[in-house]
Amino acid sequence: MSDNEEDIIEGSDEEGEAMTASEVLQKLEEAWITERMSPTLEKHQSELVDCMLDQINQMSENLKRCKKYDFRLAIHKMEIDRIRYVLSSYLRVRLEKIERFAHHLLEKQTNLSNEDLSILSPQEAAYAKDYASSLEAHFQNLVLQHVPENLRTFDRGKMSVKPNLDSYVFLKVKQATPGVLLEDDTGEGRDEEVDFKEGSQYLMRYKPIMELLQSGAVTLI
Amino acid sequence: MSAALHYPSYYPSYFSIEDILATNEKVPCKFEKTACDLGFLDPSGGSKDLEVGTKLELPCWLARALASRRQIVSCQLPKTFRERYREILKADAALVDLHTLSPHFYELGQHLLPLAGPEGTTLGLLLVETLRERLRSIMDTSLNTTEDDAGTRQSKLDQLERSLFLTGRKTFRDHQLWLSRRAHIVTTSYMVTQHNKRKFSEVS
Amino acid sequence: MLSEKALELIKELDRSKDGKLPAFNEDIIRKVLEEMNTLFQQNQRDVGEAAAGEIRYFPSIHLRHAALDRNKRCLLAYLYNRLERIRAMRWEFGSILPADIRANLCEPETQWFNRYNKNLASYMRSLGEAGGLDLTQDTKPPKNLYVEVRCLRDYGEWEVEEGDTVVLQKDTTHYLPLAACHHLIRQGVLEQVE
Amino acid sequence: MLVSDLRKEFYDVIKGKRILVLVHSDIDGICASKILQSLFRADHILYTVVPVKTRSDLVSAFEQHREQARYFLLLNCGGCLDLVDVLSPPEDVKIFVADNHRPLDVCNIYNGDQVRILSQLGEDEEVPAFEDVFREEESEDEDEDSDEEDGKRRRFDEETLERRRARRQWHQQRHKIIFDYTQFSYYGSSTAMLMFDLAWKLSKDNNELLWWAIVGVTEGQVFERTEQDRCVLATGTLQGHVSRLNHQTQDSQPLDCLRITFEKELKLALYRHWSLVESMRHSLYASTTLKLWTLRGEKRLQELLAEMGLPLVQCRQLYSGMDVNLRQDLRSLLEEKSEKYGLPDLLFPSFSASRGFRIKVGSADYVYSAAALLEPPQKDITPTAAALDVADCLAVGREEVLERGIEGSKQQLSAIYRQVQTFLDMNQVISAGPFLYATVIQGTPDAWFFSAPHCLTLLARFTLRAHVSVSRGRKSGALPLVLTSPDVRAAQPDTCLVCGIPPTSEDSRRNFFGKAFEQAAEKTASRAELEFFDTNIIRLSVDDRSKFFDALISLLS
Repeated sequence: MSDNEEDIIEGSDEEGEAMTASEVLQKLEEAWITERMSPTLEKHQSELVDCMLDQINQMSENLKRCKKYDFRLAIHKMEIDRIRYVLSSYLRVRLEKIERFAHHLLEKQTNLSNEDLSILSPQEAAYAKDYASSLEAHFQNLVLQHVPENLRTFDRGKMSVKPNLDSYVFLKVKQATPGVLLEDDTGEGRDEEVDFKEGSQYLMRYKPIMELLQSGAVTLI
Repeated sequence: MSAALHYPSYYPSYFSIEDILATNEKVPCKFEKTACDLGFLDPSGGSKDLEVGTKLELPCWLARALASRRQIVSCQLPKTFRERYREILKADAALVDLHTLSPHFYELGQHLLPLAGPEGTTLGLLLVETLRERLRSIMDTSLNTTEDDAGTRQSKLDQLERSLFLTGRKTFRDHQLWLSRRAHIVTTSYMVTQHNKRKFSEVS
Repeated sequence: MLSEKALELIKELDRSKDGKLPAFNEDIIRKVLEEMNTLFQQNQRDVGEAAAGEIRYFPSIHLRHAALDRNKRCLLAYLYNRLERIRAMRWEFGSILPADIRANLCEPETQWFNRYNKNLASYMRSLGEAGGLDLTQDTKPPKNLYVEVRCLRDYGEWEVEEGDTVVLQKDTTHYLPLAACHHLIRQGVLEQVE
Repeated sequence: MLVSDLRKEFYDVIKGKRILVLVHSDIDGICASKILQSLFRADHILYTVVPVKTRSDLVSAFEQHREQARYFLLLNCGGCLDLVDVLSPPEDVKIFVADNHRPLDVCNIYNGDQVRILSQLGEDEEVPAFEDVFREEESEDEDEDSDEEDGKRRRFDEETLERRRARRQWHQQRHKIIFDYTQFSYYGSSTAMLMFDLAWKLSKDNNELLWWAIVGVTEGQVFERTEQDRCVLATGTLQGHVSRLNHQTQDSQPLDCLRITFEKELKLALYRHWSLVESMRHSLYASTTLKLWTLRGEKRLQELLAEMGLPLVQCRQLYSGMDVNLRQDLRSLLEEKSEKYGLPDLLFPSFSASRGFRIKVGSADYVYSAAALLEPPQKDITPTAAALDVADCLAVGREEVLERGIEGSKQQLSAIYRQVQTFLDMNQVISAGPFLYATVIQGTPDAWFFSAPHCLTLLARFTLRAHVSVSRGRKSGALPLVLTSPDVRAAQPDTCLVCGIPPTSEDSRRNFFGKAFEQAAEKTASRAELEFFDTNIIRLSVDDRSKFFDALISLLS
């Protein structure tokens, strides 16, 4: 890699943890794949997103200084396009889930003790709020205000769309975890314990591994 | 956004069209209590009230509401889920035209579970076993059927099976596209294509 | 049977899959609301009686209430699923819908669509620090910076990048930056050649 | 000006710029365009390709895109027009021209900088010298007076007189030179070949590009446009490229890639996709030589097949259904008998493409298919859409389009065959003195096919050959043919297409009808549109037909 290239890719990245751009990208790709495969919304990764967005903006700026028709230009532009695709796709999948589970997610949000645990990024939370209230307003406007009084409420508990945590997912173990408890879903008490070995892959229900996913011990594939 | 690759499994919500349709299937009921002024619901009877003992086919949603707490009605399983058909399904589930039998077989079956009483366990097993029996051939055909055949293949499947079938087909096509290195080609939005087609057929 | 009108709304949506959006069925909605009011009034009356000790009215009250709930569910499901389709259209057609589709939306739906547009736009703008990220772009993993496209209909002059314009005429072939012409492909003006 | 180093003076110039390619709707042009598009893509040169069919298409396309690009490339069109005059391009616009039509307009050849001709002129093509066709009025004094310088100074008016006389003489001479130069229209070498050559010099050639070059060259060959010696030369060059690019053994390459083979091929239209008998009947060469529309001809054909040991049943079913052994021996069997049956040219060196386990397709089959796609029988396909279909049928992996073209071509050839039979049965080929003459009657069901330039030309060639083969006198062989057909495709009613082709006895494929039509139309003030780049075809108002022909007869007598 020439100095010039280094310059284009690295840009300025002094603050924050010492992660190289390619490490950030790798993390982002992991989050992206997990998000696509997960039945519910995973914790937001705004830092990664912001960092990568910064990165491609920086790269674009740097490229403007390049001579036109430098053949490296095409390669760098391509790289920007690829990163932007991962970002867009990741955020799109999230947005789709945020819309679908808007009420459910917002309710979880309000019960939070600590803002750091929030699944939604601040922007996403604002988006979800507006989306949910626009739905409710629409229901009120066209139907609910015209029905008999005792039926006018929009019962969030009953009506909000919730994710199916019983979905099956493929996963890969990143950190060995002994004794993962798998409850028997037929409720007949035939619970099982599995030792997750590092690098092994499983197909199982989402619910039992939800926490492992959050802690980063496993990743979806 | 419909281009998203993950296929969430079927999971009905309050707004689910499929679920509303499935809960509209009829269930044979017998009134255990008189329902005043509702005689008009029984087209054969002429009385003002629905008397005790009146037999009526009610939609599943209503049957469940009436059977649950106050036991205003008692329910029987619809004939598809009764002994005779259970035998047929047990004999060779893969051959049965489930769509004609009950277009929302599995979903309705689940809604019937609380109504089934002692037969509940049998019913539950029936649902699982039937799907297990049929799944292999559904998967097989969904991946190995020509476009023209797909319609007839689908015609004997219940709603849930159809969505499995279509998911299989779509995955297969996407895979093919990827193998032939054409997955990256940007295409016109599906809705736009449909819209243009309709406009075109209106013009001509 | 009760709630049959309400079911018609659901069936109407079930029939019109394939991204079609039938005209907003105000007529049936009104009829369902009427049915609901009638049921409600009858229940009011019977509840009065029941309160006075006539427990024989309970079954009917219960039954009507179930029907009222069912009607409500159908109505809301009708609205919800229509909005879902309208939302999908934002991603497929862009922020301006074709006139004949717009005609099938009722006024509150149009308002909702506009609000959705605004909300989406401000979300996309809020991403990152430099002007945001357009999520409606980049729908396919990029393989090339430039693509060969064919023009499917006369579109007229079009600005590719700053200062650079192309006349898009039916049956002409162009080689253009994918990022610039992506939305025209999605809208069916251009077609990507393999 | 003439460009000799395409790489330096064309490709390097447009690198990094945007270029507008206006391509004539012919197979060679489209092939050339496809080769270029592939090159441009490799170098990220942005382009727009616009298909044009007529002269007015060219003008309007140019006007429409004039503002958007500084560089234009005209493929197989415009070379014979004075482009500066016709297009009036803005000063900073450069126009490159690669045209297989000849003769190229002298104004283009001698244009200083704006018009740059990429086509390479053959040694046999003589372009008038610059000073014979252009002269600057100021400088004429010196030139003319030079020989009189040493003589004593003459009287002023005598001098002027002399100068005038000289000028008049020069103009007369110029007129004659220009007339001689433009008298015949003909075709130069393939433009696709030229572009392939460029690709090769850029080291960006591959089998796909080569195949397009082959198809481009084959068009000139099959439709007898290009002079024979030129064809032989081009085939030789192509053969070299084929063996260079296809020398690896089959195993070392993926199965699905395109492979090109050079071999002797039967001059039978689409025989791999038809039955042998049908193919022979509809192939110009075999059909007119054996006179297959006659009873005797039919007998001779059966005789030939019997002698080759081919059961008739086998020859009547689709080639793909024929016995494998027979299929394998077919070419050698026919070659053995060809001399005896007067078909010495039945085999010709050609190329075929194969991909994976798919059936082999000859380059001539591609040409027939593409030609049919270019003039589709469906009325709702616009000419521009048809040009795109042709581009598609040439693409690897678009076999279904090729297939569609092949079926279309069968229809086209059948219509031609039926029409020729009608002409002969009804004695409708008439001698008009200096040329033969035939007309497709208004209301003929197949008229739709013939209202397209290329199919009409094919019909004309088939008709003339067939007519000559049955007429007793030697004279008909020396006569050209003029064919007209109602132009049912045209927007305005009551027009017909007129197509002229040279006599069969002529070896050269030069065609004088372009100039003759132009003059006849001018003289009689006929409502004629000289719109096509193939000038031997014009569109004429039906009402003016008789006076136009009278003029044509007197002109050619």
